[in-house]
Parts: sequence; structure tokens; C-alpha cells
Amino acid sequence: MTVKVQLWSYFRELAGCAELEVVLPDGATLGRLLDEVHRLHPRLAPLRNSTLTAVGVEYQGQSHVLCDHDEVSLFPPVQGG
Amino acid sequence: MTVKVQLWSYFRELAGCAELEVVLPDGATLGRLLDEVHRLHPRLAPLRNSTLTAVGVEYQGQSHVLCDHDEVSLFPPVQGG
Amino acid sequence: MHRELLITREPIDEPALVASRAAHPQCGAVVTFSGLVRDRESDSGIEALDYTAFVPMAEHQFARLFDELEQRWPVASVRLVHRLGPVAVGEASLWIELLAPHRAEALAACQWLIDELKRVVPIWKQAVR
Amino acid sequence: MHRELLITREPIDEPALVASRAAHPQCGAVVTFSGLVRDRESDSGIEALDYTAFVPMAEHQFARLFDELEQRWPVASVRLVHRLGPVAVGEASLWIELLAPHRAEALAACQWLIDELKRVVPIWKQAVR
Repeated sequence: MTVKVQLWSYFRELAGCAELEVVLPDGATLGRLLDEVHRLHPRLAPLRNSTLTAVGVEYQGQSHVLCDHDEVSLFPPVQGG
Repeated sequence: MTVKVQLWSYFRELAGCAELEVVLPDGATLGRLLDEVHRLHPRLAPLRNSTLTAVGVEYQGQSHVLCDHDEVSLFPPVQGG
Repeated sequence: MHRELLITREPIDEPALVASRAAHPQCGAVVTFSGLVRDRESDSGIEALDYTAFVPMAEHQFARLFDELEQRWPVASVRLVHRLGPVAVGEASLWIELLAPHRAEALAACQWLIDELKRVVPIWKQAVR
Repeated sequence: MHRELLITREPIDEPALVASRAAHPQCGAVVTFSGLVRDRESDSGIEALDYTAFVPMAEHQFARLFDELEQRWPVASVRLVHRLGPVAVGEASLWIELLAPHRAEALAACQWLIDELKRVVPIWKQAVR
């Protein structure tokens, strides 16, 4: 299956891109996706513990099971206000 | 000595006056003044425990010793805001 | 600490007060509180509250509260307006604005100031039905 | 609970927002919070903060916070504006207004809402020096 990954805030500068598509085995989790994104963009890997993860507009944890065509967002801690 | 007493809020309606002058022995306390005001205006007496007392623009307690020409204010709990 | 106090019989013009806020570039938080006259008092409907004050003492007690506020929190500015006379339901009887570097201190100072003014500032209200 | 949310690149017109407040005759307390850009960030001077957001998720997360706010406190109205793009020092990046019957609940809800939005709403800022 293929999921679309959006990066936000300074993750874009670190990775050098805002959006990528990742091919994963069916039933892969968000954690498995992070492994793959970090393999492709190793400068994001050291920030793994503070990375926030969402599928669509909802936060999801690393054990969340992804579906084909999911839109995943990865971003650093939020700073609004 | 003579002190001027101002009543505020519904103490005016209860006493039927806004201001009175009270003659007291030298060295009399605010508590002694309250006794005298309550003798003159007995409808204020039941409210003694909730009555707030000030000399000039400062709160003072019943043991405060008054001076000639002091301006004393008596009023119910405040309700601003 | 910048301080402004106004005890007035005029309506409180909240938008104008907000528009006249001075710049404090080290402040990240502005908290304002408006106290509005509710349509009920002691479980019965009212049309207005009529506020009276012992004005010189009220001014003095507000000044004391501002002194203490300044000791307790790093507030850069406090502005307070209290209206007297009849105030119709929905209108503001009280307006407070506090500026501070951070939100927690501005909110805490606001809560404290309202609690204290309701304890010590000689202002009273009477329901108009 | 009345709710309004605006995520905008336009300056926040605080006086106009205050002037457009709707009547809620059962409410005695209005708390507003303005978050202003401070002249320093991480101990060095700045000219502005540039805000970006993942807007659809920000809107959804604000809606969730408003739902929870309504469960927790008897708030009659919440209005919130968050600005995006460059916001100069002294300008507001955030404006919140809460109306409630009494002050304690309005102030507590305001504190909670700001704390939560800084935890979950996907908005980020970058210093402009």
C-alpha cells in the first residue's frame, strides 16, 4: 500500500521536502512508517521522541495500523498562541 | 470629642440618615462609637458582625482609638464588580 | 507598572479602551475582564443594577490593591474602570486589563484583583426591578 | 455554546471583535486573552514571528477543544482568532473571548484552553530577526 506523508514546520527544512509517498506492506503501523521515513530522511531520526504523528486530522500513536492512501502528517511540538 | 459618621448603602435606609455627629469621651474606640451609633439607630445593631468600619479611607478594627474630628464610615459588605 | 483607574458614571466603552492600549513590547499576554450585569439577581429578574461608591476610599483601596498586585506579579500595566449609577442588563459595570510577560501571571493577577476588589473596595449595588 | 473560530492571515482587529460581541444576558463574566508577539525569543531580539499551520487539522483540533470546554464549564460563548504569517512585535497572534455566568469559570476555562491549544493545535512559529 501507499501512504502520503506531509512534513510540517522545520521538518521540511531538515528533510528538504514537504511531502513524500511511501510504499509499505499491508497492515503496517505508523511506527513502521516512521522507520521508513527516517531511513529516507535520516536528519529527522534524532527527533523521533518529540515527533507528533497524525493520520488525517487526528493524532495517532505509533501502534496505529495504516490503510492504503492514508494521509499522514509528521511534525515537531506545536507552538501556537 | 466629636466624630463625624457616614453611613453607606442600605445602612442609610435602615438608619433613615446618611451622616451623623457623635460626641464621645476622649480616647474612645471605634467599638465604643458603634455602641453609640447602635443606641441611636437600633435597626443597624443586628448587622454589627457584618459591619465594615473605616476611619478616613482606611479600614480600622473596633479597638482602634479615635481622635477628635475623625471621619468614620460604616457600611455593609462591599459588592463591587 | 503603568496604572490607570477610572470610576465613572459614563458607560464603559470597551472597544475604545482596547484601542487605546499602550505598547509594552516585553509583554506577551493581555487579559481583560468585563463584569456584565446579569438578567437575574438572587433568583429574580432585574432590569439594572444601581452602583454607588464611597469614591475617595474606593480610589485609595484600588491604589493599595495595585501596589500589592505589583509586588506579587510582574504586571507591566493595569487599567481598571468601574461604573457607578444604573447599569442595564448586559452592560459592563467593571472592566480590567492586565499586561504581563506571560499568560499564567496575567490570569492569576486578574483573578486575585477581582477577588480582592469584591472584598475591600467600598462599592455597592442595588437591584432595579 | 456559541462558537466562532477564525484562522487568518489578516491582523486581528481587537476593538472590532469586542464591539461585535453578542448579548448573553445570563452571563456576568467576559474574559479575553490576547497573545502578543514579544520583542525577545529565546533571549535574543526579534522583529516578528512567522506562524504556519496545518489548517484543516488545526480547525478540527480547535473544534475538539471547544467540545471539551463545553463539557467542563458552563461557557455560553467562545470566540477564537489565530493569525498566520508574519506577526510583528506587539501585534496579536491570538485572541480568545469567553463568556460565562461567573468569573471563576471563565478564567479557568481561558487558562485551560490556552494550555491545551499550545499542546495539540498544529501551529508553529519561526523567529524573524
